[in-house]
Amino acid sequence: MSLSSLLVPAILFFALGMFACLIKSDLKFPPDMHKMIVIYLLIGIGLHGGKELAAANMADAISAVYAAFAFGIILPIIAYIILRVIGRIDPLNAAAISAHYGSVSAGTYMTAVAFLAGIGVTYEAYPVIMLAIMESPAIMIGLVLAGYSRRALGGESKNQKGMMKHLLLDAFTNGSILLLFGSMAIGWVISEPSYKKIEPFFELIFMGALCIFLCDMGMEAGRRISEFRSVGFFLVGFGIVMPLIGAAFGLTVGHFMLGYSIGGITLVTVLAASCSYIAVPPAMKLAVPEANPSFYLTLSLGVTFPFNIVIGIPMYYAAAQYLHETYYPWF
Amino acid sequence: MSLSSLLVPAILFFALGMFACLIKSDLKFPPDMHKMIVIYLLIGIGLHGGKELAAANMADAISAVYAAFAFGIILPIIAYIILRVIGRIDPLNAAAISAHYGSVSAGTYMTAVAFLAGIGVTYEAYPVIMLAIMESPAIMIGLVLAGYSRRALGGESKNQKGMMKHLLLDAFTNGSILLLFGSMAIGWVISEPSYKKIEPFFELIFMGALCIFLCDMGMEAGRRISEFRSVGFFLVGFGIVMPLIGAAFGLTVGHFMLGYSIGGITLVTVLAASCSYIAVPPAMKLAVPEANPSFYLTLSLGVTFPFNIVIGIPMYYAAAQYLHETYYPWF
Amino acid sequence: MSLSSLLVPAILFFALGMFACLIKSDLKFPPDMHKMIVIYLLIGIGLHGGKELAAANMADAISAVYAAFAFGIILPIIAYIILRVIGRIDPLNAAAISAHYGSVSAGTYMTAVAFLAGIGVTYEAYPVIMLAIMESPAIMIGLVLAGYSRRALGGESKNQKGMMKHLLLDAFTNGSILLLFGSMAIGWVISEPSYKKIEPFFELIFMGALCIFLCDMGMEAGRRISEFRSVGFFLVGFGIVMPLIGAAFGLTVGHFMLGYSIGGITLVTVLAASCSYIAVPPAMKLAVPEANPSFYLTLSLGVTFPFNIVIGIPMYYAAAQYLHETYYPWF
Amino acid sequence: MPLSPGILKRMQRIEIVINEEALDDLLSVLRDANVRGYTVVKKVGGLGSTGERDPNDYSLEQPNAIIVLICEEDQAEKIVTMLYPKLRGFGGVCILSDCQWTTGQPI
Amino acid sequence: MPLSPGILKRMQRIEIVINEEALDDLLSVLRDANVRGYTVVKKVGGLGSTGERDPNDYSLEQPNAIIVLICEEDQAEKIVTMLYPKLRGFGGVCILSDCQWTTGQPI
Amino acid sequence: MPLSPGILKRMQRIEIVINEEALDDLLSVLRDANVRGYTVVKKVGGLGSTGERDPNDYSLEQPNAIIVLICEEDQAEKIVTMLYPKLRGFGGVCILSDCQWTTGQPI
Ligand SMILES: Nc1ncnc2c1ncn2[C@@H]1O[C@H](COP(=O)(O)O)[C@@H](O)[C@H]1O
Ligand SMILES: Nc1ncnc2c1ncn2[C@@H]1O[C@H](COP(=O)(O)O)[C@@H](O)[C@H]1O
Ligand SMILES: Nc1ncnc2c1ncn2[C@@H]1O[C@H](COP(=O)(O)O)[C@@H](O)[C@H]1O
Ligand code: NA
Ligand code: NA
Ligand code: NA
Repeated sequence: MSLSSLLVPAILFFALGMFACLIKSDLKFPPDMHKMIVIYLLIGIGLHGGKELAAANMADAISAVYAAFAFGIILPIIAYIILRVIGRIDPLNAAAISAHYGSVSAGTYMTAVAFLAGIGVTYEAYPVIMLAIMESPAIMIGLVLAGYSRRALGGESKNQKGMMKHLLLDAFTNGSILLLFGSMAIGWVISEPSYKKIEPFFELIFMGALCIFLCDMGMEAGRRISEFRSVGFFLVGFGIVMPLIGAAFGLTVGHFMLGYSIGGITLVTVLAASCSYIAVPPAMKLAVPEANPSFYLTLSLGVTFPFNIVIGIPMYYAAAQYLHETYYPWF
Repeated sequence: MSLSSLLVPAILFFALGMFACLIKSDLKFPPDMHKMIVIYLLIGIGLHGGKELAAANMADAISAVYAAFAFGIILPIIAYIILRVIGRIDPLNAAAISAHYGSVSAGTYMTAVAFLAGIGVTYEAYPVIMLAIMESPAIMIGLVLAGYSRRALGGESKNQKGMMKHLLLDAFTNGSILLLFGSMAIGWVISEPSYKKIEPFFELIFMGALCIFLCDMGMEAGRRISEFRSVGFFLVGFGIVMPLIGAAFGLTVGHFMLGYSIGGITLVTVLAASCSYIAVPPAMKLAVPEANPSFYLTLSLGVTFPFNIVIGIPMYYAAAQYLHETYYPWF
Repeated sequence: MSLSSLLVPAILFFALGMFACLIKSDLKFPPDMHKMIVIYLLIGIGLHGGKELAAANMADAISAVYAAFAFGIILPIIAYIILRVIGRIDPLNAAAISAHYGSVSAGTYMTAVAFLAGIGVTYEAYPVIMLAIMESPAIMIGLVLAGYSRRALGGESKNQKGMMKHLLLDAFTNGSILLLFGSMAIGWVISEPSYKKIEPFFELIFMGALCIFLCDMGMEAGRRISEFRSVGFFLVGFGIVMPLIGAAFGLTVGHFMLGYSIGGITLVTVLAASCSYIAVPPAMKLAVPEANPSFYLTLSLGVTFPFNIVIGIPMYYAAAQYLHETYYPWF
Repeated sequence: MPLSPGILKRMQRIEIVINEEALDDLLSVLRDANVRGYTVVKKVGGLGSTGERDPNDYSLEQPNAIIVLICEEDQAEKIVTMLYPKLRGFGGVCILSDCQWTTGQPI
Repeated sequence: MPLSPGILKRMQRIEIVINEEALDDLLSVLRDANVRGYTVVKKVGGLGSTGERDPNDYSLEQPNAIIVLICEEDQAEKIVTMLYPKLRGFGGVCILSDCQWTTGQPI
Repeated sequence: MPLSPGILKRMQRIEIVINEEALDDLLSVLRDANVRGYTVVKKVGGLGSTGERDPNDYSLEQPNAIIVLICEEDQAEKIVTMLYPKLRGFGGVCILSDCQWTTGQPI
């Protein structure tokens, strides 16, 4: 992997956005543009995934689903313990932050796909299901941790069950998740010639649209990163270490347990290492209103996201390559 | 025609939008996105039509214009009679609703085009002129019916002539119609190599953009459909029967009088069966302020549009196929 | 050059927009759509330019930079003298207007590119650097002229130096310029296969998107042109003569000094003849608040821009063709 | 003011700021109170007891809506009495002030 | 209030809600009345005698605009007198209320 | 008004219109004044001493923001005193008016 693999347009546009923010440029994309590109990208990724899944092996797909649930449950618990024990963060903020790390970032995932495409590496279809699934369990675990914290703090336990049901419903009716699942289903059922008709819009121009999205995200990350002082050094460090821990899990599961190719391992690692900024923040704002949103948003958008985009993805890819060439999978 | 012809991506995305609305998802597309896609689609359809027309037969084009006027005049009158005589709807609401059914829905037309493209059926260039023309006569007839009703109700007849002139002008300067006509003219005059330069934007990615448009329309239809109670069962029934009556006219004219291919008959039928939600509602709001907009909007967007998209188009296609294989055209 | 070269879709869409405004159509594009397309077009133009530059000759690039600075300095001074001596325009308005004519219009440049592409003429990569560079010197000269005028008027000279620094910074951090430079840099460094991945989005559909942009600009120009009365006949005449003077410079420099091909000369001429409506107006509003924005905006958007689009570009091309076939370059 | 009392009429101005999600509920309360006119501004930001709200936030898109309502004094009283118990659920702000309506035809 | 009268000055606040299409006409009336400052919010929804207006409605996109204007009492009177006859044509709402302007320099 | 004083409480309404660019500065002044609630409308147009502002102008995109703030009288005084010296830099408008807050819990 040479330096040129970093010169992926998507990543460069992310850097351009951060640079614009750094030099206090008045560059600003219309907020609706962001929403529109997100809608487009989610549909594109869903359609593509659905089409691949139609040709895939069900048993393997189910293993991927298991892995997604495992990540969504184990990672937030590890995060919570680190935040509580090492960082001495108060329980409710710890719970809210943890939930984000059990979930995933579609933007990071797409950048990884662009990265792999840029260096011509193929990958399995299953990680995209994991992407769609991983939001929900993390939200649930976040709620369980918050409930546990509240009881530990001696507060009233609130209507935990009602909230759980409410959030489960929310996680399912969440626009982004619905769009992802819905277009996955559509990609699954439509015929090849039908897909060909919409492919130019959803695939051919996808990578270019991703560049604009990442330029925008770069500006957002730059804005958030400037608030890192209010977050404190421990949390910033956590925002870098936690994805590495997630990545270790991702590499292990992707290679040894799922037995994917280098590209597939990289994507699974990215899923485990990334941290949500779409579905989880509003859920946590609702479920744990006591937590400070600027903590989890700064961590997610200002620290972990840029870390993964600029350093993480190539690193995870190198690690996946190493593993794949050195060890056999367990199964 | 197998079930798979229903699995056209555009229709599936419409269903996804309705589903999102049904399960009360928070999925929401930015309002400006809707406007932008409409602009894009109208230009695309106009350019394509214009280019085809440049190569078409003038005499045939003029027959299509006649047919468009005939639909725009006859269908609202039939609708008015049904609404008044069978439904006992008050005259002004009847007039406003009728005008919508003499007009057309560009969204339905484009879905029909996507449907035909999906199953590989070709069609004539003339229906697109009909699409552009059919808004205006329907608006005029709506106004005439409203004037007639007002006189029948013994009210003052208002400045009918001034209003007519005003609406005629409005119908011509209406942004959507202007865009359609303007890009049709541009498609007509530009050279083949010039067209090739803009074709990737306006044709290649058209079908994908249409999917996003229809997903949005599905949400809108879902929102409107939930108001059907306030509209009453008679009107909901009317919203399903009236397109069938229009379709009968469309099939007859398309096959026997215009002598089109199966694809062309389908499009003419769709034009006759569909009902405006772009140019007519604001015109009626202005011309017949006494009428209740939620009646004609619920009917147009919540009943007739989804009916045509999901059930109508394949049905009209099947009927066109049957006609074409069974009878000779009259001319 | 036949009439058909005028039937370039981009120019026809500009005319359609002006027509819509003329007949007072209610056609209106969402303001955010304008911003989004500008972002897209600037990135597209930058990427393309950067890629070409990567393969270009450094010495030639530097000549282009010199030429850009020369235009940015000489043209505003000429404009200022004409405005003051012939038009007897007050000094501060003269300074503000002049600055616009030293700068460039990316919209005009892109239309010229579309024009050349439409008639199959190739061009050098250097003019795009000139495009990116020419905003800044013009702003500085505008400020110098305003300072000179203020002293001549006997007013206090303000904090000229501080303002200069501020504007220099602004010109560099200006969103549009940053986007252009940034994507030029990205286009420069990325590899050919990387570029291929984003080419469909940024090149393939570019010309179509430009049509929508120009339709919108046509409406804006139409709106502005209707204010020409408030601007007076002298200024309207200036808005047509000044681009011709700029064009004379552009032709001379492009052919005799830079020795470009016909396409390249045309682009250099368009740069010299065009007048900014993106970076200069806000800079002048800030630096010369005493000047009346409706003067420079009407001139820029309502007179010079449409003149260049509809009449200028083909004329400059014809002149470039004539020069190229008649004279040898000096160097 | 020397303006004729036929032109100006004393009315109440009610201004409410709430979460945009609660807007439909609020409007139906207003409709129940027989309100025949109001004005709504959406996509509004703010700070309140539930923290900051920014309609353009990437992740926590949370807009407020402003509702302005001009009505006669007794109707204002009725509306406030109806809204009062629900306002805690809605959150936000509801204020009343005096104003003068200029067209002779109050709604 | 104990704030020095040099800081606060009694003024009138005029608030108008009209159809966005009529905005240009209204502003030209205001310009004729020599108004030197106002604030405009566009894309506003509402309910009034002509029914509901929603700036984001798919088919009946009909926005209102809010105009807020701070001026001295006698100018307010002048403006209201000028607007009064036109308001029926414009529809909508126009209210006046008292306020205190904080910078010493009224427009 | 016959509404019980438990429901209504006299407060001050502060309304500020400034250049959107100055908004962050203004909000930090407000935060320094310990304000715990405000409402912000962005993308607002207007006319003032610095000319016309249109948030959708193609070339001179210059939006204003409206800030509305309900607070108790003494806090209003404090805010105005703090803002007064900065307002000249910000430009725009700042007005105070009386209002009545309907939920028993002022911020
Ligand atoms: N004192 C206040 N002045 C003005 N607006 C307020 C005030 N308090 C709350 N708001 C608005 O009401 C919204 C909801 O308030 P809350 O329910 O208290 O979070 C806030 O986001 C503000 O827009
Ligand atoms: N009583 C009212 N209070 C507040 N706004 C109103 C009121 N009446 C009308 N409006 C506003 O004025 C607009 C036009 O009113 P109208 O011309 O009566 O339909 C409405 O859409 C509302 O936004
Ligand atoms: N008298 C006024 N009434 C209402 N709004 C005003 C007034 N004067 C100024 N404004 C608003 O304040 C903004 C900035 O004013 P200025 O700094 O004077 O240019 C203007 O664009 C208007 O939106
Ligand atoms: Na994760
Ligand atoms: Na019809
Ligand atoms: Na120039």
